[in-house]
Amino acid sequence: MTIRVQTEDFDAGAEINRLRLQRPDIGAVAAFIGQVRDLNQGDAVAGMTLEHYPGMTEKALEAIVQQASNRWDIMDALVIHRIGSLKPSDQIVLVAVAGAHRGEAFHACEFIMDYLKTEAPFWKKEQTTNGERWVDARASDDAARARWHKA
Amino acid sequence: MTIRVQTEDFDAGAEINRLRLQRPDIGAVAAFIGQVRDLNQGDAVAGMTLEHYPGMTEKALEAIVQQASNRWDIMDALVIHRIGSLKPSDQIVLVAVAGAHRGEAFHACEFIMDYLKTEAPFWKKEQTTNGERWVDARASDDAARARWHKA
Amino acid sequence: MIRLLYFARLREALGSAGEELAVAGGITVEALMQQLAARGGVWAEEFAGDKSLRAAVNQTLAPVTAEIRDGDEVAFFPPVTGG
Amino acid sequence: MIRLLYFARLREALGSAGEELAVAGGITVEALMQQLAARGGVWAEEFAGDKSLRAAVNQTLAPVTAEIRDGDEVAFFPPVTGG
Repeated sequence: MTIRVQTEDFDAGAEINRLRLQRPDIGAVAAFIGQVRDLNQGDAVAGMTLEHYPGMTEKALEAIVQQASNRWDIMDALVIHRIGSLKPSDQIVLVAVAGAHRGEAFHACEFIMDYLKTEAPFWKKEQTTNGERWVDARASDDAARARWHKA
Repeated sequence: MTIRVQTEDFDAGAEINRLRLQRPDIGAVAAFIGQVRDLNQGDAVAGMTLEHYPGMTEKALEAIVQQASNRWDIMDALVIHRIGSLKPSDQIVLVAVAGAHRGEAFHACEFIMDYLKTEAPFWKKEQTTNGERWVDARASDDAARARWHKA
Repeated sequence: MIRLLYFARLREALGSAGEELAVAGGITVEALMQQLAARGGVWAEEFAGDKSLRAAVNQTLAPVTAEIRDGDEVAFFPPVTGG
Repeated sequence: MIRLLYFARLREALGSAGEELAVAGGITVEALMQQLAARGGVWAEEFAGDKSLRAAVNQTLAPVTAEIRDGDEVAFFPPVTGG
């Protein structure tokens, strides 16, 4: 398991390659990249600042990946999340999961993202044409997370 | 939409970057990479040959991506599938889907993979320690595809 | 005349990648399979046996009830295993 | 003494990133919030209002019923918005 919280950008392709080439019995890698949109809730976004809770962030991400590992038969997982100042099209987060087959990798990857969105202590502050504002949590993110309780 | 069937390897990171940087309103990219496992059904796999049906392959992949586009609100999608001789850890397929939010991108990506596995005319022949053999279709792939009828 | 194509395990079993064939107008995929099976030997094994063959007409998956017209491209192959 | 931390919108509203505070042994998160709200002004607005604040005790999300012990690190923050 690899968890990194960093200011610098990351090379998603290199990270995915490192993950998938670790073991020759890996057959599937599911990955997700989140990036800054230039538009949110109808307003143009010029950039954003990502604040986090140092120490808790890493613990929360490790716990989330551990839960995914307990639930699905996966071989390794990677989470990289950026903090600090970001502009539109900048990468925010990479989650990648390797497994023998695709179903487990897909589900674990989506599970990690849904939990990261609702449990990992990051907060976005957007710079819009109407000034700065803290991004509100989305009800759809809570709903996405709640799905995993039923399964 | 980009569909490519090719003998050469691909740079998944570069392809994903090209996809995600096309539009500044893209917020999410879900991606899948399938690679050759060194083990299948208990036998060591030294390599495989991927045969396809030229012409139909491209048509089938386009139809699958079109179905995904009709069903989910996605911004673009990419499918690259290799043919010819491959060794363990070689990349076989890349599917990447870009959208505003992660749910749609994840679902469309998994849908495309499930349909590709059951409808795109590719066939794998493995070289194992017990000689060459055609890979059998997996019942779990039909089941994975059937899920999408219920939703 | 139609253009027939065989792929993967089927191609190897038949020892043929395809052929041109004259068929009756409006013949179904199923009737064509019976006609091919009537050749006997591996043809009977492959086209009359329980081999779960798939068919495509003009490069689109087709049910056995699909009708074939002059000039069509008809392909037979085992279940696909890409990805 | 416990270590208190405030993040994001809450940090800005309070004009404070955190503080050291002496609290009664065995106090719950909820009681601590009432104690902070009793300071009045923005503290009352943030800790007594319907702000859907989240709490973490020793860097783990905690319910308002969680008990706090001397030496704990207690953080309050709005719903998270990373990813």
